[in-house]
Amino acid sequence: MNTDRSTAQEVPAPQDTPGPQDVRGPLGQDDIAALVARDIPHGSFVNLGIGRPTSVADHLPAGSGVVLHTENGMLNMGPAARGDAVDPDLTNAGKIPVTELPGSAYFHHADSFAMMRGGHLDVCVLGAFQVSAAGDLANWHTGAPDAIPAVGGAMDLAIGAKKVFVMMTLFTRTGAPKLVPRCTYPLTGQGCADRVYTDHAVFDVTPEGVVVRETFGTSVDELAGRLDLPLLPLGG
Amino acid sequence: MNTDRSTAQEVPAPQDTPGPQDVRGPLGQDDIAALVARDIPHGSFVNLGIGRPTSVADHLPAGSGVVLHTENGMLNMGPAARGDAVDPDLTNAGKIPVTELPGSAYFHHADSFAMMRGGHLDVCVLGAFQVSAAGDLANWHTGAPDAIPAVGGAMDLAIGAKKVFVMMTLFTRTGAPKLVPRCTYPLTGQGCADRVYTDHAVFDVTPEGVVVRETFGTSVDELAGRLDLPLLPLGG
Amino acid sequence: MTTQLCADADEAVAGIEDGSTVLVGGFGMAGMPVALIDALIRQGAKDLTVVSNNAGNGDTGLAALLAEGRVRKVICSFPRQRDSYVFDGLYRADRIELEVVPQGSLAERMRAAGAGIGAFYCPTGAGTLLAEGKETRVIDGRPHVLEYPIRGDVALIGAHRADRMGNLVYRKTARNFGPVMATAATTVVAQVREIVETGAIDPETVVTPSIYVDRVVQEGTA
Amino acid sequence: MTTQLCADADEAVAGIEDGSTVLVGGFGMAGMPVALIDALIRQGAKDLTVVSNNAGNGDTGLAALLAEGRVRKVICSFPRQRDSYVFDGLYRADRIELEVVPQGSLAERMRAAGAGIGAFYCPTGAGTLLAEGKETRVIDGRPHVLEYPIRGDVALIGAHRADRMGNLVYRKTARNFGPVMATAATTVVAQVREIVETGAIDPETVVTPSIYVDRVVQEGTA
Repeated sequence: MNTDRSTAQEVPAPQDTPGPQDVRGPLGQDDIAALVARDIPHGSFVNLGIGRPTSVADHLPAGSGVVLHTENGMLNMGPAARGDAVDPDLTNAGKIPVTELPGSAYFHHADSFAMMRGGHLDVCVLGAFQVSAAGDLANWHTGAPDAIPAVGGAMDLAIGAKKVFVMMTLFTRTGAPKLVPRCTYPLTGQGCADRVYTDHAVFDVTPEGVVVRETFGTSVDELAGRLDLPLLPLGG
Repeated sequence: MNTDRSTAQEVPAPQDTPGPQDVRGPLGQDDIAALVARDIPHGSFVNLGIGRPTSVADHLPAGSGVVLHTENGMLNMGPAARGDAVDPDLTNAGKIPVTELPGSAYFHHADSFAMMRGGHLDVCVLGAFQVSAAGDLANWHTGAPDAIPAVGGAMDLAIGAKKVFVMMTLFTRTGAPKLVPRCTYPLTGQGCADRVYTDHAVFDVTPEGVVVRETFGTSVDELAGRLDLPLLPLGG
Repeated sequence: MTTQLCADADEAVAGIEDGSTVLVGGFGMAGMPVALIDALIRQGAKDLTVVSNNAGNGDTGLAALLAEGRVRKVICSFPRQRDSYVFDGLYRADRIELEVVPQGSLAERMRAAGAGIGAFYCPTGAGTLLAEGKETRVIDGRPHVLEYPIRGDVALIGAHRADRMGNLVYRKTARNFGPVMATAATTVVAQVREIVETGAIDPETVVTPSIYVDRVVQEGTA
Repeated sequence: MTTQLCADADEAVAGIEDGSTVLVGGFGMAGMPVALIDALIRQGAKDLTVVSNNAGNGDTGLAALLAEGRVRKVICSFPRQRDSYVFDGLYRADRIELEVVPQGSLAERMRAAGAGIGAFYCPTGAGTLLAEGKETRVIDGRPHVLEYPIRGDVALIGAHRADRMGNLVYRKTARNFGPVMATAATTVVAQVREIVETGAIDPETVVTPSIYVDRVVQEGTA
């Protein structure tokens, strides 16, 4: 898999031990993708980041009216191409062969990123290393001194869509929170994340603070004990 | 005639009295257009301003390979449309119905002016009220206090093409020079005119000064007496 | 969001509010959304800012909207034409505001609005009356003027054909300002000559993708 | 000026000088001008700056040009890929310079070069490492970074079809950077799969008009 943008390959596998308070334990990646798909309004124009976010497409119901954008110059992208349908001239941003749906359109890179930067996409879904309480997003660079920097379209997507949804595990493999007071990794964009879907909970980033929309196998209080930032209950 | 840009309708009719030194007296507008056409290199991409400059097209020889641009979004524009060929969707920048030639292309206004501003046109031919010794061009506004300002594409054309050719009579109806030390009319562009074709002479605007390339029924000395700026002989 | 196919031009212009900035496509009559302008006249919104290449011709279309006193300001490249007497009269009577913008800068400023560009340095107009009061900067030895985006609340454009999803194609030089205006307004309304099934337009030839188009109405359904 | 139809890829890349900035089209293999890159390797120009989305894959194409030590600097959005070991090695050995640019800013900076825009304020990357050292400005409450044009001496692009005049069409997502790069370089060279008679491409569907194209070569005429 060629990864021009997302960091999904670095997201650890979900924990599968059930949480203490709910038989519905921490979610698997597929469940997170399904949650994101559930929250995309009918008829939205959507860009799904490379890696895990791509799987959101598998959970969009028939008749969702969702139109997928790929930043390498296409609207109304169809599913991955198989067999004879593989066409080297038709790929997604991850350089995976895809298909076209009726009503698709092709355009060049400057027009495609104008569409993104201009705020015409309704939703974009991205992976992340870290999201801060202010909605800062870090998903392009580990900050390691020997890392070769490579950003792809991550920064364009982060600042462009009307709503930026982040999909990630809430903790790293070593248990460190990825929803943090301030990002320690280099930023992709400032204040750009609107909602964060994780295995333990879904969060809204609001001017008042981080709101917990729903939890999976845990509670707001328990999460508050594991995260280094204030959490607000939904409707609180 | 709808005039979005040029001032050709304000250019007086040519003087037709022969000059004192040359049976080839002051040129008519048609002769000036022919001179301009003669100097357009084979295969050039050219924009002809509204009004008199449009007539340059009539003097381009068959096989000139010249491709005409019209800023309302077309390359390889053909001659004016007549009879059944008139199509309201196909006009030049003067809103006159025109035709298309094989190999033409359509594009939108932002792309069309990007082409101009980006310096991709080889030659643009414009009318003028005044041209200064420094190549400043004034062709959009008389400066009259009650005039309604209207610029169209004049300023874009003035600064965009690789070479800007100006076509004008050398004197106003009242005998005032239009090639001047400094423009008194509001400018269209600074230092943009490269060559000035007039009924009395052809001038090059160079860093060293205004060079007289050829005269019609007059001499450099005689012109120098009628113009308020130094003139250099060709090759001098 | 999903493009709305409107039953008539009145439905297509419904909801345009007083004080709106309205981008109006067309260059001369080519690409001019006549049915939508007529519907806007009936609709009644006033105190409008109109952005268009010209400022109306004769007594119909934009000129009729102006004649009704509904337009506070015109932003255009060329208001003065042989038959622009409605605009001319309002202007001389000081009853309308005018911002003249070079034609390419007009297109590029709308392109910037659609493309999320905050501002741009443009060589056009540098050192002229039209740059007065604007920030300038010399880049690579050449003077440039800082130009800001022009955004519309509404764009009214004319196209040739739409599919039911809202993808548009234009015809010949009637393309002109339509594709740019479609990117630059919150609500984009297109009048077209025909609406075809989704999939009937070759995806390689789509000029305005459906993402930009909010409402479509077929001409003649007025 | 008139587009030159070249007999082979070597003729198409003739004259590229040492020290040139070369824009190379393609996103992955889609739109990658492989025959032109191979010809550039044979042609011998060195000390090149290459502008492309990636920095080469495997051992062929751009990676082979890099491996020969012919590239001084790469300007791209995503150099690091699973099989970008040639670039990775040169970079870690400090034998190549890298400028990472967000993908959209890369496209827009070339678009600015082609469109005569002196510079533009762009929200992408504001407040990040990639904005360090760049001028910034808050416009409408939002931070923007001032970005300058990227111009090429040469562009090497892949297209689907040309007519004999040099008009180009692309195919599906292989369009990507080609149309933008074609506007941004002094000499534009296109490799195409077929060359058709002038007039055989519908003027409504031309993506890169002939004015931008200096040389065309058909693939397989290597």
